Amino acid sequence: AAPKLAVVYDAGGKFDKSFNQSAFEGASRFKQETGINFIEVQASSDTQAEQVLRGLARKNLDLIASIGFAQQAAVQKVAKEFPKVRFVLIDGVAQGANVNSITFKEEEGSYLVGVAGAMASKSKKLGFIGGIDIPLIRTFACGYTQGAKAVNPKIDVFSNMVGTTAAAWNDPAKGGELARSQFDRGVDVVFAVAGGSGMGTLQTAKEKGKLAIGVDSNQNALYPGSILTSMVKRVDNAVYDSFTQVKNGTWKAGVTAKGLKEGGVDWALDASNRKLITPEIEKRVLGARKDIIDGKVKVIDIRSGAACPV
Amino acid sequence: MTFDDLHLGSILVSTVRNAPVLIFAGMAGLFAERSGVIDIGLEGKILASAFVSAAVAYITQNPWNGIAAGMLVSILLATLQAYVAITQKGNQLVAGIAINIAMSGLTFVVAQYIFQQGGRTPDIGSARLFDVVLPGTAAIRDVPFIGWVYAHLIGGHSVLVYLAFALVPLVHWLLYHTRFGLRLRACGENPHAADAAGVNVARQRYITMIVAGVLCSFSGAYLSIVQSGFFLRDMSAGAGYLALTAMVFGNWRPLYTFLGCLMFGFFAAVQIQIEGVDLPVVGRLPGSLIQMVPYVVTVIVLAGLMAKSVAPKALGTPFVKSR
Amino acid sequence: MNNQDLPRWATAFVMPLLNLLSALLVTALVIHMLGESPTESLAILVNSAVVNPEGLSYTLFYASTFIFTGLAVSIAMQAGLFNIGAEGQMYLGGLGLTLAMLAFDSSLPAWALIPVGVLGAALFGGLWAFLPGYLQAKRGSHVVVTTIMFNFIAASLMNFLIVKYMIPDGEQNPASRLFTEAAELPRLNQWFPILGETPLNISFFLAILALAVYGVMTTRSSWGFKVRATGLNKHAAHYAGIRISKMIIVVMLISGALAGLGAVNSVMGSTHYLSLNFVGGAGFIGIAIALMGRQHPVGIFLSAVLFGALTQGGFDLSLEKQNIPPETVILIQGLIILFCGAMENLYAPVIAKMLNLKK
Amino acid sequence: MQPAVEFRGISKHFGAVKANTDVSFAIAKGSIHGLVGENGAGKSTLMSILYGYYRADGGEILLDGQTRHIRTSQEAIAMGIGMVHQHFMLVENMTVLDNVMLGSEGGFQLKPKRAAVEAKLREICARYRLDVDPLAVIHDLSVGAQQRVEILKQIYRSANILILDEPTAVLTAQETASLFEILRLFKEQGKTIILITHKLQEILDITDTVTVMRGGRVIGAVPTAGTTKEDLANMMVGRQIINNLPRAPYNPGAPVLHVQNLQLQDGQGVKLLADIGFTLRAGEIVAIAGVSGNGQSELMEILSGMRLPSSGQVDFEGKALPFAGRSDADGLPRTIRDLGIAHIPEDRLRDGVVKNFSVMHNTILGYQDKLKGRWGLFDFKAIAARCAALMKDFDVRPNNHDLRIGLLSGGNQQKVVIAREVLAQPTLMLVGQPTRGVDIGTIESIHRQLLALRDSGVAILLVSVELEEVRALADRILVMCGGRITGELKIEEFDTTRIGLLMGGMHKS
Ligand SMILES: Nc1ncnc2c1ncn2[C@@H]1O[C@H](COP(=O)(O)OP(=O)(O)OP(=O)(O)O)[C@@H](O)[C@H]1O
Ligand SMILES: Nc1ncnc2c1ncn2[C@@H]1O[C@H](COP(=O)(O)OP(=O)(O)OP(=O)(O)O)[C@@H](O)[C@H]1O
Ligand SMILES: [Mg+2]
Ligand SMILES: [Mg+2]
Repeated sequence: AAPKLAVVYDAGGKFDKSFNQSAFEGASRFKQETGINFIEVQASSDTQAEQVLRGLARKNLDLIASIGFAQQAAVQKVAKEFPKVRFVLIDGVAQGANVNSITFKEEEGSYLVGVAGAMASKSKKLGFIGGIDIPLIRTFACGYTQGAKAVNPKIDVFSNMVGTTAAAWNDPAKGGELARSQFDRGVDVVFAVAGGSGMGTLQTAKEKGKLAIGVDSNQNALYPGSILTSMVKRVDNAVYDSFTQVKNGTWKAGVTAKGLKEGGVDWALDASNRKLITPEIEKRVLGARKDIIDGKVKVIDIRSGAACPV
Repeated sequence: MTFDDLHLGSILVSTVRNAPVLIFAGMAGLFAERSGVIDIGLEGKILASAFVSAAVAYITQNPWNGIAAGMLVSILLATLQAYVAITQKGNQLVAGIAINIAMSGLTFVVAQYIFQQGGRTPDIGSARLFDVVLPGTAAIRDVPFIGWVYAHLIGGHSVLVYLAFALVPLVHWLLYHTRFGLRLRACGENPHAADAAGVNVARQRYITMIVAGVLCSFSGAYLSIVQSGFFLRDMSAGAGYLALTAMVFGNWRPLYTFLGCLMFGFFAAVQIQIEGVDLPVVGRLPGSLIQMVPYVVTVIVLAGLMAKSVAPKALGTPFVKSR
Repeated sequence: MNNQDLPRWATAFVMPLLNLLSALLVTALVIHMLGESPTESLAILVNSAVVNPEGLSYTLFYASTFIFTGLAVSIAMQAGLFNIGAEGQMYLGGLGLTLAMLAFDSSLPAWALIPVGVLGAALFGGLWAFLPGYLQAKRGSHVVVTTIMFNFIAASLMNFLIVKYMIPDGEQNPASRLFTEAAELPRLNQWFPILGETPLNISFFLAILALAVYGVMTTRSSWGFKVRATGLNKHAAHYAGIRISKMIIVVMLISGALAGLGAVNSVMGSTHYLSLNFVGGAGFIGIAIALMGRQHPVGIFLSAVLFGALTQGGFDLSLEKQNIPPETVILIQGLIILFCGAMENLYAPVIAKMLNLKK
Repeated sequence: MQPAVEFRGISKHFGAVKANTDVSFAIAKGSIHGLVGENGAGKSTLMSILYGYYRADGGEILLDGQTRHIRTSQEAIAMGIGMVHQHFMLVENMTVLDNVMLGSEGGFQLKPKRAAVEAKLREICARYRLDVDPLAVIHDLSVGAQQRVEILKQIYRSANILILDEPTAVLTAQETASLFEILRLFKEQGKTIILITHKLQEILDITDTVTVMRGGRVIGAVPTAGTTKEDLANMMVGRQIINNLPRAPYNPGAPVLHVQNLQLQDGQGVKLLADIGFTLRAGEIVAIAGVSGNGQSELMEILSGMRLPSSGQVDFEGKALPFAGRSDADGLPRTIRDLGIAHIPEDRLRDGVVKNFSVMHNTILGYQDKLKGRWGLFDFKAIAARCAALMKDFDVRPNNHDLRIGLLSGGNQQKVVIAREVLAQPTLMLVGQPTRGVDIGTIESIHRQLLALRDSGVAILLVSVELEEVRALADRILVMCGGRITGELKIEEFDTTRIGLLMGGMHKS
């Protein structure tokens, strides 16, 4: 029989232009290819997350994919109550023999786009726009800066956050305004990690003739010619793979950190940004990519407790 | 940190760009409240008109259609508020809050229903409102300072920005130098006196609310088809409440309300600039703390400088011809 | 439009019911437009929010928080103050509680921890409202403006504190560590197993207690008398010897404390850790509840339960009906506030006419 | 001749209250017609119907012999009807000019008209000898001046039928006299005037005919020439009114209040009170006479603790009132009340009552902390019983203590306030304008209460702008002008001319 599957989004919702949306895309791809349906729910609060997970677990689902670190506590708790139900937690680590925790090495992908940005920048000033000042976003910022400084230690990285409430993910006006301000300060490449607010950033970059870097999914095609590249985080693949593994009976619990090597994160090069990526940039980025995969370059993950080195 | 690090120019331009959302809504609130109707529903009207403006602009590929449609919706909501406040003599705060909450839900639901993009409208692309390039900009652009002022500070904005700034003297004129304004203020201060003087209080308040609705719609249109180029759920992000704050801050007077809006715009710009910068004395403040700068400044200014604010006397009380 | 002429049963039951039905009718229209059956949806909503014991338990769980924020806004309104800051005050209340738990949850027994947590929540919530109260009383700064500002400031401050100091090493989730079991409020399901694994806990009783105390204090005590006199006529209050500025400050302190207590249910009763933006709009819903419940304890209770039911039922509705996004609930909330709160007298003329016809 | 106005069978009810029942009478063109009756008799309602503010349930109104439907105030204004309301209809934060222009602006833009209207107003002021600055803001004006603005508005609009609802309630004798001058001028111009007043002397002084109402009905309409105050009073209340109430002989006790060198300046440094000094003894009524706005209100506010003096000494029963070391008066009224000083405030709606509280709640206002029962909560049974007794003793109508006090008539609200303060058994009673806008029957009962209080040994400080009232109550009279006491008289020395001079600032010479 076809496995019973579910995706539980966090408060951002499945159209958050970020990891929830990516998860949705992965699940949809699986559905398209296999014809196996999945249940989807949004848990708007931590309390609801627990409620949802328990409700789904009672239905004896085969796999529940919980998207976002906010569900970590709920997964841990409910997984314990329902040892027969399997859980995938994205972006967080939960203990349990029936939990597969998948985290991403956002710092590695960000490093690559930092390298690309530093190479593409004429002013040697890069910008970073995050949604809220939380560890996940800081990880992006720090990896990005490490990459940029690896190209040129003198490069300046300006960093701004959109806000402090949930509204910060849905404020394109502010996302655009932050970009403008950074451009005024000489920035010519900006990396937006702010969900819907980031849309405003990309838009402004296009308007001002500057470069922007997309995030999570491949956003290159949004404004061809203005988007230098995207730091893709393959939550879609993680969800897709988990579903497939369940279907094939190869699913395993554990903790996985997906970096460049594992195909969890990467930069995006396609027809849309082909013209922007010069051979030098491409060479440098690919070099860095290889170095990281080979372990020659170690990108610091600030979530491990280390301070950002740059 | 040097003076240059402040990027004063950038801050000023950013202020000019940030302020219109608040100015339109602030002036709308000013009209409504000076006529005696509490308008806490600004947020909802901004959101609704932002959505409708973007949706219609996208579908028809014409920004003016979008603005007109946004206006219509905002007028509709304002009329609903007026109906509650004037005809039903209901609680005006409740009406406003209801509109805010309902619009937050409805815009998403409808946007999702029509466009299937998660409560977002597609990018309106070329249907965005153009920026005005003042005549002679090219010639004067490279003149130091003056060129910058002309090309960037004064010029180079959307027409709505100019409308917003032009609105301030216009509102002042309407409020203090016309029959409309005289009657409006009388209704907000002492509707019984207005009535005895032969003014139709209900009609005056209805008209005022509709005018306020029109003004408020520009705020939404500005957000979606000037600043962003699309609609996103809850994109008003508290602008309605901030506008209301600016209005109370400005003591229900157009010029001071305008200054309040500029102040918010200005400190939002400053806050952007000082994020991640080493400041004298305090050093580098974490981003999350810097976010509070505009709000802390408001409280300090309010507590330190302003005299007590005096609301229109009849504000919030329905006009009933009895005790 | 004078409902004073109508009998009590009409104003107290028939009219609210008609208003509720009107709101639901509009909702039904929207649901129909979305391509789902309104009757089925209503059945799901009602079933999941009140009929099903687990659902009811969730409804009451959410209502417990809403009662506190509703009370917070109500008490301030009684004194003529429009406290829009319950959101921030509850947020800070969560901080007070969490600091207390982080400090004591491994050293104190449960019976001591709970009051300490409650105290911490009330204290921090109250203090966060103190400054707006003080500024209103002494400097005349409009409390509406300052409390809105303090919401924003609270969000920034909490963002800073949680991210900088509270996240355990190696964790991503911007939240404090989990409290020990001693710090968990006893849940009602241990006495009523039918409630299932639901977070409804003793803070529900705390909320009922708060409602009762509020009711008695505002209507039967001289303090409440003074509060209401201040709210209705400042000149007369001054004449009556009431210290207005002290009154404003004290009422804001209490209002903030009540909002802060809202955090007890959410944090100590359910998640057992403090997370970013855990308030999630409960403070703003408190405004709607205070207004709809007309600051009357029974009204507050009913409105809080209604909003709890919508939160719970709407959640299940969007789960079962894929075409109905969760945001639909927000729309329904708005419609109910509009019809039941703002247009409460919509049907008064009709009813008056019908009664006259009968005569 | 056609009557200017004729009422035919007008009826109007508010809920269960029948404000007007089958009211019919006519008003001759070019006459001054008086309308009298107790509080709540329906006078204001009838006039409001004529002015289009309310709509009658039945009956019709004829103007110049033609039935007219007056549905709104605009229509009334268009028909040449003007009304000066019992409660001022002025927008306080606007200038006189704007208030006059409101409703008859004469164009969308104000600016072109403003200068012309201002000039016209100045001309009117000169012609009618009205002392009003068109550019003054209303809230800076004294009550008398505000009243003049109301008149000014009507003159400007050149109303042919002018309704004046208790215009003299807040005016001084001189102000009333000059108002009457204007009314006579109007009459000469052929205008028709309807005057409502509780002061029967005014009816006799100026009206041509007078209609008496009671309980919403017309009791009678008589030519003024053939009637007397006693007749009118009899028709109004159905009994005899006693003007000179009996009182115990003047026998003052120990000094209760001793005021020395009291000064008050406002924020701008303007002197509101200067060198106020006097002594008040137990068992006497000292009245402060004067044109309103000459510091009487401020003095009462200071003595009751509602406001702090700038300097000076006030001793109550030998101890200084606790003004020293305070930055504001917050809570001070409580301290002072606890010492045994009660206060009937001049502005009862603003200070004396909470309109949205029931009558019962209003009877404990200011004494709320003294009435705690078990667990520090109110004992509502006891409070209700006390309130019922009080309403009976002071004849508060309607006798229902659950009613919002805002629904009571002004006179009845006043009775509640007086009862509350009397029941506190004070040593000193501060009384401000106790009978403003109150009908003659009620005035009599209020005066009785105050005299009884005096006879029982309470010291009473009375502020009144009514010389009649001063004469009826006072043992001694202080006259104030410009924030100073300009003279003192014993009641035996009562002399209207002399007091008038002192009120105008002529010093004791
Ligand atoms: N707006 C109103 N709503 C309900 N009842 C009213 C209203 N206005 C007046 N009344 C009722 O009408 C009656 C007549 O009131 P009205 O004001 O006409 O009396 P009046 O003769 O002017 O009294 P006064 O001498 O005190 O001014 C009152 O008894 C009152 O019950
Ligand atoms: N809205 C109302 N509904 C019911 N009864 C009312 C209302 N307003 C006034 N009354 C009744 O009207 C009577 C008093 O009449 P009214 O209010 O006209 O006096 P008034 O004009 O206020 O007195 P004053 O001359 O002091 O101003 C009271 O018996 C009161 O119960
Ligand atoms: Mg009257
Ligand atoms: Mg009256």
